[in-house]
Amino acid sequence: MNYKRHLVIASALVVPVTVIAYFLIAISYKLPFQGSAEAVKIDVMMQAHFVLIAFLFSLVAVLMLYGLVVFRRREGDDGDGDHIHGNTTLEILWTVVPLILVIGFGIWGVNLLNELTDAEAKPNQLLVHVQGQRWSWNFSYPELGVNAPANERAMVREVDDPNDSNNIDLILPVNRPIVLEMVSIDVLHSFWVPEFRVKQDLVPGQTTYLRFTPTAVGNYKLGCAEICGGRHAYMMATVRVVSEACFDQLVVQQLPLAEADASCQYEAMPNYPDSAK
Amino acid sequence: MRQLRILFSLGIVWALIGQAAGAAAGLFLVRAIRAAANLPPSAEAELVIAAMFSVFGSLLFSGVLTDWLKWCVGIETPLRHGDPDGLPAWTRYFSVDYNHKVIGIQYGVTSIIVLLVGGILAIIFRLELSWPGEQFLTPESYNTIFSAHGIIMIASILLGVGAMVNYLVPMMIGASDMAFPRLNAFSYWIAIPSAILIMAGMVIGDGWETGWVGYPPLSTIDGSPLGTQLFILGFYFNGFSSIAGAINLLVTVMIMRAKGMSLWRMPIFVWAAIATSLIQFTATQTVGAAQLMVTTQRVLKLGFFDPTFSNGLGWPAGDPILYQHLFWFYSHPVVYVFVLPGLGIISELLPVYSRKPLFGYKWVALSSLGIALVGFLVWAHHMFTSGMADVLRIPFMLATLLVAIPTGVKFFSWVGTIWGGKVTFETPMLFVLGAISVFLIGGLTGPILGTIPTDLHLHDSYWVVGHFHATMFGGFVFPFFAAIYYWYPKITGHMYNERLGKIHFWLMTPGFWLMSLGQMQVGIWGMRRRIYDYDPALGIEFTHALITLSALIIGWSVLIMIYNLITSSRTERVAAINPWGSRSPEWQVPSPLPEFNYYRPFEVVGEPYDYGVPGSVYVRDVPAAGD
Amino acid sequence: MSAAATHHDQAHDHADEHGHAHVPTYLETLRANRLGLWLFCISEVFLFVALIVVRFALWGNTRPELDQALGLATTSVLLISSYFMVRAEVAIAHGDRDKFLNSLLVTFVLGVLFLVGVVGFEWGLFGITFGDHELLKPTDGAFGAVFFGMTGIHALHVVSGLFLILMVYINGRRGGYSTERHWGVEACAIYWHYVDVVWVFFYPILYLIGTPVH
Amino acid sequence: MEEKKSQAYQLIFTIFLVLAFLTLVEYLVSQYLDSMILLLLIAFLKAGLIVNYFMHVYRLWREESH
Repeated sequence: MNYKRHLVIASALVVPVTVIAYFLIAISYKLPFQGSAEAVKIDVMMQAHFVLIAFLFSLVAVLMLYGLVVFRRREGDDGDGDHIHGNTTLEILWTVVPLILVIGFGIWGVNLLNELTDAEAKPNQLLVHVQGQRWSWNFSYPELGVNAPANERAMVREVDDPNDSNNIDLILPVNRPIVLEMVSIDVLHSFWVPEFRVKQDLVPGQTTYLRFTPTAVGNYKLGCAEICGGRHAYMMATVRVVSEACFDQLVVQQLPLAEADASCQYEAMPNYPDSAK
Repeated sequence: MRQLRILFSLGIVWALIGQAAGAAAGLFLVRAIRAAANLPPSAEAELVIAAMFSVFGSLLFSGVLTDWLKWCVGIETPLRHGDPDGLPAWTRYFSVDYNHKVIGIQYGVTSIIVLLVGGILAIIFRLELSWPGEQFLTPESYNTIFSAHGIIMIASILLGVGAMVNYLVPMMIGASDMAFPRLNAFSYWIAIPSAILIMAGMVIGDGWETGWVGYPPLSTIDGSPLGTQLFILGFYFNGFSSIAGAINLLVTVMIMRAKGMSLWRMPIFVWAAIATSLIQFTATQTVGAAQLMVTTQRVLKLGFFDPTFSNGLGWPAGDPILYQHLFWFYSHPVVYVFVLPGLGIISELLPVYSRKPLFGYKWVALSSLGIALVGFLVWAHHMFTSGMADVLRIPFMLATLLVAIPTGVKFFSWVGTIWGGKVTFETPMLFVLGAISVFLIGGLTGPILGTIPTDLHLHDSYWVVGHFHATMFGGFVFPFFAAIYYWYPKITGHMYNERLGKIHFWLMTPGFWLMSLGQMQVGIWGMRRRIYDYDPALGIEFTHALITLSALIIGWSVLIMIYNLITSSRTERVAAINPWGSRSPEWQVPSPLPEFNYYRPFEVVGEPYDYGVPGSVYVRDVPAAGD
Repeated sequence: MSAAATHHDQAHDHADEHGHAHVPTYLETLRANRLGLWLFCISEVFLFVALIVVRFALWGNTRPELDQALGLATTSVLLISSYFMVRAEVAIAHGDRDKFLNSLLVTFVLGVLFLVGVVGFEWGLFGITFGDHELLKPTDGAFGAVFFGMTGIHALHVVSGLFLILMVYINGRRGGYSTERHWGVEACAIYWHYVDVVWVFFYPILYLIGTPVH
Repeated sequence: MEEKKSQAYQLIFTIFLVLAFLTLVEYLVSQYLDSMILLLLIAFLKAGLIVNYFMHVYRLWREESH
C-alpha cells in the first residue's frame, strides 16, 4: 500500500476544502454588526477561530473520507488490513502542534481579555448604573445625577409584552468609553447586546462591571442572557447610541424626545433591515 | 389470575407501589409532627420528606435491599441467580436481578424510555420555537419543559452509560459478574425513583424554571415553584446511582480481570470506563453537597447562597456564585462521563470494521485519562461571565484549551486506524463514523468558547446549545446507538434489520447536522439561550423552523430504531457467533452468553486489536488440566 | 442448591447450565470489599472537602464565637470512641470476645455522647444548655449555614456509624465473628474511624481557625 | 501469640495518647499562636495516624489478608 502517495493527495485536497469550508462559514455565520470598539478586536479573534475550525474540520474530514473511499473493502476480499500499531512520531506531532496552537490562542486570549477588562479610568468615560430585576432593566447616570428617560415612542417590539417589560431606554453617547456598574436585586441576570460582543452577569449581593465603547449611532436590543424565571425572554430593553449632542439633550437636560433635535429621533438599528422604516 | 400473579411478582410494580407508599408516609409524618408541635403546615417540608421517603420506599418494596437487611440481622444469603422459579424468564428483566447482563439491559431499556420522554419534551418546545411569538405554551410551562428536557436527557445518558459499562466491562475482562452484584442492582434501582421524582417535579407544584443547572437565587428565591425541590432531590438521589456504580466498576476492573489481562491488554472501552468511573465516584459528591445546600436553604433557611443576609454585626452572607463552582465542579467533568464511554465505543468498533489494529492504543487509552484529569481543572469556563474573581478566569481559560489536545489525539488515532484498513459499512460502523463527524463539529466549536474574549459574545447563546448538543450526540448518542446495533446479536442472538438500521442512520445524521449547525447560526446572530420567544428582527425565523424540522426527523429516526430492535428479536434471523469477525472474547462464544458469561475461564495471550496478523488470537480457554 | 453456593470442585454440573461460575473465596471477597469501602471513603472525601471549601469561601479568616470547652469535649469524646473501636477490632482479631463486645459498647455510648454534645448542646435542639454562651442559629447567614451544614452532615455520618456499631454488636453477641472472619467488624471500624478523621479536620476548621466575630 | 496480642493493644494505646496530645496542642495553638498552617498540619498528622494505625490502610496493598 503506497501510503505516501495517498497522504500527499489527501493533504493536497485539504487546502481547497479548507478554503471552501471557510467560505461557507463566513457566509452562514456572519457576525452581527460591529457596534463597539471591542467588537472589532474580538471579531479578529473570531475570524481566526473560524479559519482554525475550517482548517481542522477539513483536515480530519478529508483524511477520513479519503481513507474511507480508498481503504474500503473490495468485493470478495475478506482479508485484514495492514498490521500497523501506531507511529510514535505522528503521535508526538499531533500532540505538540495542537499544544503550540493552543498556547498561541491562550496568550492572545489573555492579552485581549486584559485589554477588555482594563479597569483604569479612561478620559471622558461615562459611568452608568444598571439594575436588573425580574423582568426589567433600570438605568441611571450617577455622575450626572439623572435617570434614564422613559421611552416615549413605542419601539418596534412585536414580541414584547408592554405590560411586563419596562420601557426605559439605555441612552449612550457614541464613541465614549462606557463603564456599566451592574447590580441585581433578585436573581441572576446577564447584560448582552450582540452588537457589542460583550456580556456580563448581574449578581445579587455584588457589583459587576462591563466596559465597552459604542462606535455606531443606532438602536440596539439588550436582552437578559441568564435564565431568570417566567418572562426571562421578554427582559429586554433598547439601547440607543446617540451623538454627544443628543445625549446632552436627552439625558443631561432630560428633554422629552419630542422636544429634542430632529436628529435625535428615531435611529435605525444598523443590522436589522426592517427597522429602518 | 396468573397474569395478575405475574404482574405482582415484578419488582418494578412494587417499586412504584413503594414509592407511592413512601411518599404518602412521609407526607403524613410531617403533617402529623407539625400538627403535634403546633406549627403551621409547610408544603415544602412535606414535599422534601415525602420525596426522601418515596425513594426509600421504592428501594424497600422493590426488594433490592432485602439481602442487605437480612445481613444486618445476621442471615447469610446466597446470591440469587438464574431464571426466576415458576415465572416466565422475561420477568427477571422487570425485577431485582443481580446478573450484570440483566442489569445492563435494564439500564439500556430504561435509558431509551427516558430518552424518548426527553425527546418528546424537546419536540414540544421546539414546536413552540418554530415561529416567533407565543404558540401553545405559557412561558412558565416552556421553562419547565426545557429544564426537564435537560435533566431528563442527562438521566438518560447516565443510564445509557450504566448500560454500556455494566453489560460490556465484565464480559470484556472475563469476569463472571461485577464485584458487588447487589450494589450493582442498587445502582439501577435507585435511578428509577430519582427519575420519577424529576418527572414528578414537572407536574407537582407548577414545575420549575431554573434550567437543569438550578442556579440560586432563582432556585431558592421566595415563591419559586415547588417542583424545583423535587428536581433537586431527584438529581441528588441519582448521584447515589453514579457513585455506587462507579465504585463497583473500579473494583471489578482492579481485581476481576482474566488471567494475563494486563492494563495494556484491556479492550480500549475498559479504559474509557475506568476514566468515567474515576470522575463519577469523586465529583458527584460535590454536586450532591450543592443540592443538599440548596434544599436546606429552601426548607431550613440555611443561607449558603443567600447574599441578602445582614445582622449588623458584620457576619458574612452567602454567595450565589459559590453554588456555580460546586455545581460545575461536578457538571463539567460529568460531560466527560457522558462522552468517554462513547469515544471508547468508537475506538473499540473502528478496528473491527477497518480490520486493522487501533492506531496508538496506549495514546488513546491515556488520552481518556488525560481528558478525565484535565476535566477536573476547567469547570469555571461555564462561569466566564458569572462575575467570579477575575484572577480565576485566565487559568481556567488556559486549562480549558488544553482539553483540545487529548481530544485531538483521539481524532487523529481514529483516522490512523482507518488508513490502510479494509473498511466495511455495516450500521454500527455508520454510526461510529456519524459519531466522529458530529463529535468533530462539537469539538471544533469548543475552543472559540474557551477563549474568553470570543466567549463573551457566545456565552449563554444558542451557539453553546449547538456546541454541546454536538458533543453529546457525537460523544454519546451516536456511539450508544452504534453499541446497541453492534452488540444486539450478542444480546439477543438475533440479527437486527440492516436496511432499517441504515435508514435510521441516513435520517438521523443529516438531521442532526442541520439542527446543530442551525443552532450555532442563530446563536452567533444573537439568539439567547433558554428563551421562550425570540425577536424576529434577528432574522432567525427560517433557521428556527429548520431546527424544529430536523428535531422531528431525529425523533422519527429513533422510533425506527426502536421498531427495529423490537421486531428483529422475534424474527428467525439467528445471528452468527461472530458476525463482525471481532477478536474480543465475547464474540468467540455463542450468543447469548450464559449466566456467568463463559463456560470456562479464558486467558489473554495476545493484543486486543492485532488484526492482520495471521493466526494471532487475543484470548484462549485456560487449559482444563490445571483446573 | 445454587451454583454460587456450591464448592468450586462440584460446580461442573452447573457449568453447563450457567457458564463458569467463579465462586469467590472469603479472602477474595475480603479484598473486593476492602477496596470498595476505601473507594467509598475517597468518594466521601469530596463531599467533606466541598463543605470545607464552602467554609473557607464564606467565612474566610473569621469564625463565629463557639463554646471552646464544648468543642474540645466533643472532640475528645469522639477520639476516645475511636480508640475503643480499634480496641474492639484488635480484640476480635485475637479472640478476646468479651473485650471486643465491651469495647464496642463503650464506642457506642461515646458516639451517642458526641451526638448529645453537638446536636443537643451546640445546636440546642432539645433545649439543653451548656454554659452560658449564646447559641448560633441556622439562619445566621453564612455562619449559621456552614456550621449547621458541616456538623449536620457529620452528625448524619455519626448516626449511620452508630447503626453499624449496633448491628455489629448484636451480631457479635450471637457469635457472628471469628478471629479469621470478621470483615463486618473491620468495615464498621474503618467507617467509624473515617467519621473521626472527618472531625479531626472539622474541629479546627470550625472551632479554631480564624478570628472570632462577635 | 499472647505477646503479639499485648503488643497490639500497646500500640493502639500509644497512638491514642499521641492523638490526645496532639489535640491538646491544637487547642493551645489556637489560643496562643493562631496559626492556620500549623493547625492544618496537626490535623493532617492526626488523620495520617488514624488512617495508618486505626484504619490499617496498608492492608489494601497486602496480598494475603489478616
